[in-house]
Formats: sequence, C-alpha cells, structure tokens
Amino acid sequence: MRESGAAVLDVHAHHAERGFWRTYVFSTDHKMIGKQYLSLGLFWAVVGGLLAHVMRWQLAWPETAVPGWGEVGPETYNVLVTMHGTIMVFFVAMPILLGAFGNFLIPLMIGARDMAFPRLNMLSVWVFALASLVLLVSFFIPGGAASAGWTGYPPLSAKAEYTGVNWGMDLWILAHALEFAAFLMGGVNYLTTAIALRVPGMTFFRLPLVIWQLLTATTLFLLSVGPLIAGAVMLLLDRIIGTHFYAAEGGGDPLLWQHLFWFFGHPEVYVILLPAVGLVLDVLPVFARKPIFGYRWIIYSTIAAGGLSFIVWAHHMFVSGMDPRLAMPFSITTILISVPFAFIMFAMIATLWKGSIRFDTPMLWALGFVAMFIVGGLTGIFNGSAPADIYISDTYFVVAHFHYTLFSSVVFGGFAGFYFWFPKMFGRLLSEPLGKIHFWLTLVFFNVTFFPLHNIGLAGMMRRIANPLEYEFLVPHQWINVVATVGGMLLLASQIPFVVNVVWSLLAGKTAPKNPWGANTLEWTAPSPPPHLNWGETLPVVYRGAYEYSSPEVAEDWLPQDRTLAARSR
Amino acid sequence: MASHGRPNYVAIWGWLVALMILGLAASFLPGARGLAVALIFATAVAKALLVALNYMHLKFEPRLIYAIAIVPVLFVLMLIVALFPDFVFSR
Amino acid sequence: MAIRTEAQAIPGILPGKVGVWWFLASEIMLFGGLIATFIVFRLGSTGWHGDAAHLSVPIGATNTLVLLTSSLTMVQAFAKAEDVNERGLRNNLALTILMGLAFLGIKAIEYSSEVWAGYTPASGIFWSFYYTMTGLHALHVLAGAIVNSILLGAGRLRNPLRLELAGLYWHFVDIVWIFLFPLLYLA
Amino acid sequence: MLNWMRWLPENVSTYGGEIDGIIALIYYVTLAWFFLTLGAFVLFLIFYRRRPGRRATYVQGDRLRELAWILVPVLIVLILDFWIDLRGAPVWAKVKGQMPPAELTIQVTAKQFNWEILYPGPDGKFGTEDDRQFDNELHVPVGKPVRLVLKSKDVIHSLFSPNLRLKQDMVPGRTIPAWFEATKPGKYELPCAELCGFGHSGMKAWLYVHSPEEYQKWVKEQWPTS
Ligand code: HEA
Ligand code: HEA
Ligand code: CUA
Ligand SMILES: [Cu+2]
Repeated sequence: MRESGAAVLDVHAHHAERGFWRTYVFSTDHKMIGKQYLSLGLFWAVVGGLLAHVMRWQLAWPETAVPGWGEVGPETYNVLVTMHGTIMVFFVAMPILLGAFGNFLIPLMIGARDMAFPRLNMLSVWVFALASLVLLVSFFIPGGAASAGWTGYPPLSAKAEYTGVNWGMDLWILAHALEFAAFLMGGVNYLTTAIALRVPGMTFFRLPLVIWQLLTATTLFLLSVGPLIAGAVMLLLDRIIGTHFYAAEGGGDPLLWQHLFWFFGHPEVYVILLPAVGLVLDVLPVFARKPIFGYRWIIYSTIAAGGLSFIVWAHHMFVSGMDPRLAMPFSITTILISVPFAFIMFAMIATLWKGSIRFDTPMLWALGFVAMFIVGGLTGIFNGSAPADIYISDTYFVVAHFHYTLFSSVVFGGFAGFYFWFPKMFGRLLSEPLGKIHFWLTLVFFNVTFFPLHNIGLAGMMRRIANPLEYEFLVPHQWINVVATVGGMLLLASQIPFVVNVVWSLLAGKTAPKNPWGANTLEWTAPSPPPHLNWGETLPVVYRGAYEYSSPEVAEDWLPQDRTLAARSR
Repeated sequence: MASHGRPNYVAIWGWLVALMILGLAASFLPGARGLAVALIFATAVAKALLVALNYMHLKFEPRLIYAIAIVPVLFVLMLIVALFPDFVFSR
Repeated sequence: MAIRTEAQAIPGILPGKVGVWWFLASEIMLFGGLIATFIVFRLGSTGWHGDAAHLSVPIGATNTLVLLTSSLTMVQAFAKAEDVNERGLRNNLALTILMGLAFLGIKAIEYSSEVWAGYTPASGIFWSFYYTMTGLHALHVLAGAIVNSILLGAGRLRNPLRLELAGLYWHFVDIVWIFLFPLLYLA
Repeated sequence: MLNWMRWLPENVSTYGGEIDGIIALIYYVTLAWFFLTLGAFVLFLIFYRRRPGRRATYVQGDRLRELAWILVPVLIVLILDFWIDLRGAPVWAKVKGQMPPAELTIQVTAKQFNWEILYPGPDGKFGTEDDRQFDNELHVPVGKPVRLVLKSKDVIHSLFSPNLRLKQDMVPGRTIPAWFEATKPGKYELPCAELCGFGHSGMKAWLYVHSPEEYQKWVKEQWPTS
C-alpha cells in the first residue's frame, strides 16, 4: 500500500508566473513559508526591542519621561514587561528559530522537495499571522494589553480587578492558543517530513545535526504544550464564565497553573535553545574545516537533555509555596542537565581543535554563541540549586541568566544561521565588513547591558519593579541600571549595520554562487535560491555524513554528502 | 493491513461492551470502594488497549509509532505523580 | 515533465500516519494534563462524590455504548474500503457520523437537564471540571464527525489510507471517553 | 564586578551564611569552568586559525580514545553536580524543611499592596482579644527564632528579605510557614518579590530587629495592660 497523499506536481505549472499572491502570500513552498516566519519574527523583534528600550529607560531614570513615549506609570511598566517577554519568546524566538529555519532547512537538508503536508504548512504560518494580529490588537483596546508577566500567574491574571486589564488578558490567551496551534501544525509537518521523506542514503545518522536539534525541539514542544493548553482553557473559563480552577475560595488552586505552565515552560526554553545549538553545530565545522567532534554522542546528549527537560520544571517554583519536599529532587535533575550540555559545549570546542579556522561572519556569531551560552548555562546552576535559589529567585540575577541563554540563542545562534544561509535564501551575498561590525558591536554591548545585571541581582534587586529608587537598599546600586540602559540603547543601535546590510544586499548585493562557503550538506547542491521543488528532475543521493571536511580521501578540504567516490562507491 | 491479517473487529466490539458492563457493575459493588475503583479503571485500561491495538492497528505498527504513542502516556503518569504532594497531600 | 514528490516516501513509512500519530501524541498530553489535574484535585478534596452522584449514569453509559459502537463502524468502513466495497464503506461511514451526532445530541440533552437542575460550570469545582472535560471532548467528537462527513461527501473513497487516518483520530476520541466516563460518572 | 560574593547585602540571619556558602561554592565551581572552557576556546581560536598551507586534521571524535578528552571532563562535571546537591540539601532542609521551635509566631497576610502583620499578643494565640495588627512593620527580637505564618488575601505576593536571605511566596488559599533568626539589630527592607499588580513596585515593609531590651520595651508599649 502506497501513500498517495503527496500530490503529483507538474513542474511546468510552477515554472509559469504564479502571480504575486500565489508566490508571496498564499504559498505552499516551504522556503517562502520560512521567509514569512522570518519576516514576522523580525517585525516582532523590533517591537520587542523597543519595548525593552522603554522599560530600560524607566529603570535607569524612573522619574523622567521616556523620549518619544512619555511618562511610564507602574501599570504601563507591567504591560511592557509582560509583552516584552511574551513577544520575545513566542513571537520572535519561536518563529525565527523554529518557524523560519525549520521550514527552510528541513526539506532542503534531507533532500525533500517540500514538506510532507504543504497546505498544512501554509495554514500554520497563517494561523501564526492571525496570532500576531490578535496580540497586536491587544495593545490598542480599552484596558490595554496583558500585564501579569509573561508567565501569567493567576489569580493576578484570572480576574480583571487585580490588574485593571480586561480584554487584553483574554486576547493574550487567544494569541497563545493560535500560536500553539500554528506550531503544532508546523511540528507535525517537520517530524513527518524528516521521518518519511528523506532522500535515499540519508540515514538518521547522516542527518545534519541541525535537523536532529530541530526535531528534538519540535518533539519537546509537541509533548509539553498539551498540559499548558489545558491550563489556558481553564484560565480562560475562570475569566469569562466564572469557574474557579485557580481561585482558592472556589476549591481551585493558584499553584496548579504554575505546575502546568512550567511543565511546558522548561521544555520550551530548550525548544528555543536546541535549534540555535543546531545552527551553531552546523556552522562550526564548515569554518573550522573539520568534522564535528563526537557526532553520535551529541545526538545522544541532545535526546538525554530533551528527556530530562520534562522532569525539572519545578525549579521555577522553589519558593512558590509548593511542597518543600519536591525541591531537592527537582534540584538534582536540574543540575544534572548540565551533563549533556557540558558534552555538547565541549564537543563544540573540541571541533575547533586542530582545525583551520576561518573567521567569516557566520563563524563569528557561532563562536559568540558558544562563549555567551556558557555564561548563561553556568548561571543556571545557581538558580538550579534550591537553597541558592531562595535568595536568587525573582531577582535580576535570573533576568541576567535568561538573557544570556535566550539572547545568545536567538541573536547569536540566530544570526549565525542567518548570515550562513542568507545566500541560499535570497541568492545574494551579504557584506562581510558590515556583518563583522554588526557582530562586534552586538557582542560588546550585549555584555555591557546584561553582565552588570548579575551583580545588581545579587545585590537583591527584584524583577518586574517599575522604580528601583523606591527601595533604599537599591539606591546605591542605581548606577548599574544606568550602565545597563545605556548599553541597551547602544545594543539596539548596533542592529543598524544589520538592516543596512540586508537592504543593500537585497537591492544591489552580489549574486551568490551555489556553494559560497564550501559546505557539504545537501542544500548547497541546489541553486541559490532554490526553485520551487528545490531540485530539477533528479534528486541528490547521499553517500556519507554531513561533516566530511579535510577528509584524507580527497584532495579538497570538503566532501559533499552527494558526491560519489570511485574508491568508495558501492 | 490486509497483509497482516485482520483482527475480528466485531468480536473486539463484543469484548468492549462486555468490559463496559463489567465496569458498570463494579461501580455498584457494595463495601470496599478501593476494589470497585480498581476494577472500574482496570476495565477502562483494557478497553483502551483493545481499541488502540486493534482498531488503531497499533499491533501492526513499527516501533517508532509505538514510541510516539507510549512516551506521552508515560509523561502523563509522571505528571500525576509529581502533582501529588502539592494537591493531594498538603490540602 | 512531472516530478512525483510521492516517490520519495520511504517504503513502509506512510507520512500521513506518522503525522496523525504525532498529532495524537500532543492530544494525549492535552487530555492527559486535564485528567492529571482532575485526578489530583479529586483525591485532594472531599465532597466530590456527592456532586458526581448528580450525573446520570444511564445516560453516560448509553453514550459510552454509542461511541464504542461507532468505533466498530469506523473500523468496518476502513475494512470495506480495503475490500473495495464502496457500498459497505459508505454505509459504515454514514453510521459512524450518525452515532457521533447521536452522542452529541444525548450530551446536549444531558447538559441541559443538568443546567436546569442548577448545575452550571460555575457551580463548583467538580462541575467546572465536568463541563470542561466533556466539553472539550464533545468538540473533538464534532471535529471527527466533520472530518468523516467531508470524506463521505468528497467521493474520494478509493483510498483506504484516508479512512484509516480519520479512524485513528476517531478511535482516539473514543479512548478519551473510555477514561472520562469512569472518571466522572463512576468513580 | 567579578568577585560576586561582595555584592550580596550584609547577612543578618543564622542560616544566611549557609546559603551564601552554597552560592560561593557554585560561584567558584562555575568560575573555574568558565576559565577552563573559554580558555581552551580562545587558545584554539588562536592556534588553529587558518594559515596558508596548513590543513585541518581529520578527527571525528568517534573513537573512545579521542572522546575521552571530553568524556573525562563531563564526568568531572557530573561529580561536581552531585557535590553541589550534597552540600545544598541540608541547607534547604534547614531553611525550608523542618522549622525549629519558636517562642514567637507572627502571621503575615499580604494584600494588594500592603503587608498586614499580626501579633498574637501576650497569650501567644491568634484570634483572641489581644491580637494586634501592624501595617508594614515587623518587629522581632535578635537571636530568637521567629516563626512566620504567611497568607495572602488576593493574588500571589512574595515576602523577601535580602538581608535575611529569606524569600517565600504567599499563595491565596494556602498557609505557608517560614522562619528566621536574626543575628544583628537594625532596620531592614522587606520588599515584595512577586509581580502582584500595579502596586507591586513599592510594596514593602520594614523589618525591625531589636536588641532583647528594646524588644521588651516595644512589647510594653504595644500591650501596656499586660
Ligand atoms: C534558552 C533559554 C534557557 C536555557 C538554555 C536555560 C538553561 C538553564 N536554566 Fe534557565 N531560565 C530561562 C531560560 C533558559 N534557561 C528563562 C527564560 C528563565 C526565567 C523564566 C521566568 O521566570 O520568567 C529561566 C529560569 C531558570 C530558573 C528559575 C529561576 C527562578 O526563577 O528562581 C532555573 C532554576 O533552576 C534555571 C536553570 C537553568 C539550568 C540549570 C539550565 C541548564 O540547561 C544550563 C546547562 C548548561 C551549562 C551548565 C553550561 C555548559 C556546561 C559546562 C561549561 C560545564 C561545567 C558545568 C558545571 C560544573 C555545572 N533557569
Ligand atoms: C528572546 C528573548 C529576549 C530578548 C532578545 C530580550 C532582549 C532584551 N531584554 Fe528582555 N526579557 C525576556 C526575553 C528577551 N529579552 C523575557 C522572557 C523577560 C521576562 C519578562 C517577564 O518578566 O515577564 C525579559 C525581561 C527583561 C527585563 C526585566 C524586566 C523586569 O523584570 O522588570 C529587562 C530589563 O532590563 C529586559 C531587557 C532587555 C533588553 C534591553 C533587551 C535588548 O537586548 C533588546 C534589543 C533588541 C535587539 C538587539 C534585537 C534582537 C534581534 C532579534 C531578537 C532578532 C534576531 C534576528 C535574526 C536572527 C534574523 N528584558
Ligand atoms: Cu505584592 Cu508584589
Ligand atoms: Cu527552567
């Protein structure tokens, strides 16, 4: 019995002009859908970055109005924090790392012509666009946008009278629901495509690591989001029809939400981390001209970390009032997760050993990721230790921790992938000098912004406060807030070279060759940019793993996956 | 499916109905509530297994599909266990 | 020149099936999360037994029977499709849809009698769970019935795979009810 | 910037030192790894930068002999992990596990955006005539274990004392115990550490730790009759 669900596609029909709407809007082409996710993600990155800027200004100079925005009251501040977190995690990190790279890379790297279910894929991005619209609208309705933190803890989020936000909160939940639906559709597609549509010869252990990471991330998402959806339904019912799932007076329990949220929330941070790790793992060997170190063990580590991530969630709840007997078991599993990640980070570093390292822009970002993520991972251990977290929880130390992990994933990991695959995506080359300036400025000002936050966190500064000067013990440390804010403004400004670079390249950049970096994986055997259905009449056939750089078998220092070797061909 | 032989769907249905009646009967069991509850859920699990294995053809699927079906069930069981201290023991 | 994308599918692995199973995995987690919450809340509180006693076991049992039987007709529809028996297929599929609708009808009657008796979703934590869980499940039954109707209406019934996929979903919804019934009505 | 332990506010509780000890332990362990990993990283970047005529060495790292270079460090990480857990567990048990017996029990109820601090009075029982409530003021004697009973009236709040290294969320519907023993008289801030609405920023109380004599004096003033 054969599957005939995937349609028989006629190439002629697709060579013909397909018109603006079919090409750019209602496209079922995985590459276009990837670009659509990328554009939406970039749009939200601008919004999220500007919100962060307003927030930081308020923190440094709480008594002054923010230029171009005005006075920020405490209500507005809570909206800013909430929407900044929500946007950055769900509307920047997810669409860029999972949506854009997942869609663009999976079919191209496994040798498929498209996703297994192209129309479902189109639906996915459109549902995501709808989610974006809902979230955007929530800023402009009476009462304003959600303001209960990106974690939305009830009872604060469950009743309008506690925050003054009415519809904004409902739209926030709705936007999440749509976003989850979008990524469920996308996720089913990714997993099915990679399981069922690999080209002959592409065994599981010849897959590029980024595919493994994307698949693990998707699996984590699919298996963790269910309880949160259940929790969100309960929250919505509490809000609109007066059930009492989270209200103690009606027999409910506020802690329930925290368990359901973090059961999803911790896997979710790896949903963001793993694709970034994958992008970096695929960039490093290309520019070190050396195979990745310990390919199989990296896969095992990834799967181990993914499995562990389901039994660590209560580390976000050490001081939440949960049963104190739960703390140490969860503390142990949490700290244990450093073992697989230690392996992966060491393997990245070992890949550099005895390499022949080129410092092109993608490589710089990848290296930046390695360095910055190690800092963020190590600070995770402080949080992970239950007794230490008593003091650290809900302080800026945690804020510093998760910007070193999240920001390094989205920005450093993301840009590594972006600069690396840009020629394939758009068929143009980016300017190397501008890319390098972008990198160095971002690296420096990222650290200026976020490193001091560790210190002020250790000094005790709480998260989500609108005015640190209201606390006497924080007044002497206020200079740190000023440093971080100035750093943050320069960090935002550091993105200008990036915008210039992309616009200039798209308008007047040099045409990209098929394989500008001398890389091995299959996407580089397709034209830049690949046409609809990716390859011509014949698909490439795979003979070996993805990282055969400087192999002694050939004279060149690379050996593409699809090249036959007379000596080796069987 | 034809290549695997086909389960006797009607007979399975018979079993399902029988188990359902058993479960119902158990709920009227006098005395020890624990035994009744155990019986009720044992029949439910049996029914679910019958449907999954035969009607959903899990019996004939490769290991991969098995894993996709079983891993989430394990996660749910683990979630239940982990929620016990907070919602059963300390309320 | 036509490029057959289908030719790539790895033999023995059917994309549709893999996709549906992944989807079901996430559904297991969705209902699993609800059920897990229900179980621990129920064990941690008292007085729910009294609330549960207001549910009608006969109605619940009838609905269980309806859904179990609809699973039989669904799988029979698939079997008939494999045997290229168009008529048998159509009859069984139609029966399945009818039983799905019957389930929803009975559920609606049950809901209204409960609401008449004064038990609304806001009447207490047991009722909140009851309406949320059965409501979400009923939405799934509705979705299944719609999918089946599309299959029946589209006339593209030669391909047994489509029926098998729709069946996977339908049986899953059945399994959910197999657990909801004892959790809410019996235990 | 780099000696993080200096940033912690002065510790004035009996268990605070132990929490600081755990933070210090993790700090030194992770600092060592930071320098080790980033040191190797930078050295490799310098030594193995591209130079004309040199080719990268083909190492796949799939044989155990090569893998050992990272498996051994990973093993060390594992051991350090357990060390951190082993040192941490007793501290956790001390702070949040069993509470020591205390003469003084105080009930703190949080609400948007205030702390209601209830003393049982001389009879030591809540719900009697001589209970007295103070807003945003917590008075305790130095050197005596104090029990707190934490409650919330509306949303989740969190009682945080940077100096005591005490933090505990207060959840509506739950009664959560906490304890501390202050070691130094003084006046310390007690901010709310959990987002609780528009008044979260600025929701705080003051903790007054009195010397035994002063505390007696304060008690006399509040409960003059007894
Ligand atoms: C991409 C995102 C990301 C990633 C990857 C991580 C990774 C980790 N996180 Fe983080 N975390 C967040 C995002 C992330 N986190 C966010 C967003 C929050 C806040 C949510 C909120 O409340 O709003 C948070 C909060 C958070 C908390 C709760 C703090 C609190 O609120 O009180 C904890 C507690 O355990 C924690 C721990 C960890 C740990 C142990 C890791 C580990 O995975 C790190 C593992 C990596 C390493 C350890 C580095 C490599 C290893 C070596 C170099 C070897 C040497 C190591 C040792 C000897 C230990 N994180
Ligand atoms: C991906 C996640 C992400 C990113 C990138 C950022 C970026 C920034 N964040 Fe934040 N932040 C969060 C996630 C993120 N944040 C979360 C989850 C919270 C918690 C919310 C809560 O408590 O509820 C938080 C909270 C938070 C706080 C704490 C507020 C409080 O508790 O009161 C502060 C304060 O300084 C802050 C500041 C900043 C600043 C100055 C930036 C700047 O770096 C912003 C500058 C912007 C850029 C430099 C653009 C970045 C570009 C991209 C992201 C796109 C990359 C594109 C490609 C790869 C193609 N953020
Ligand atoms: Cu009370 Cu924050
Ligand atoms: Cu976490």
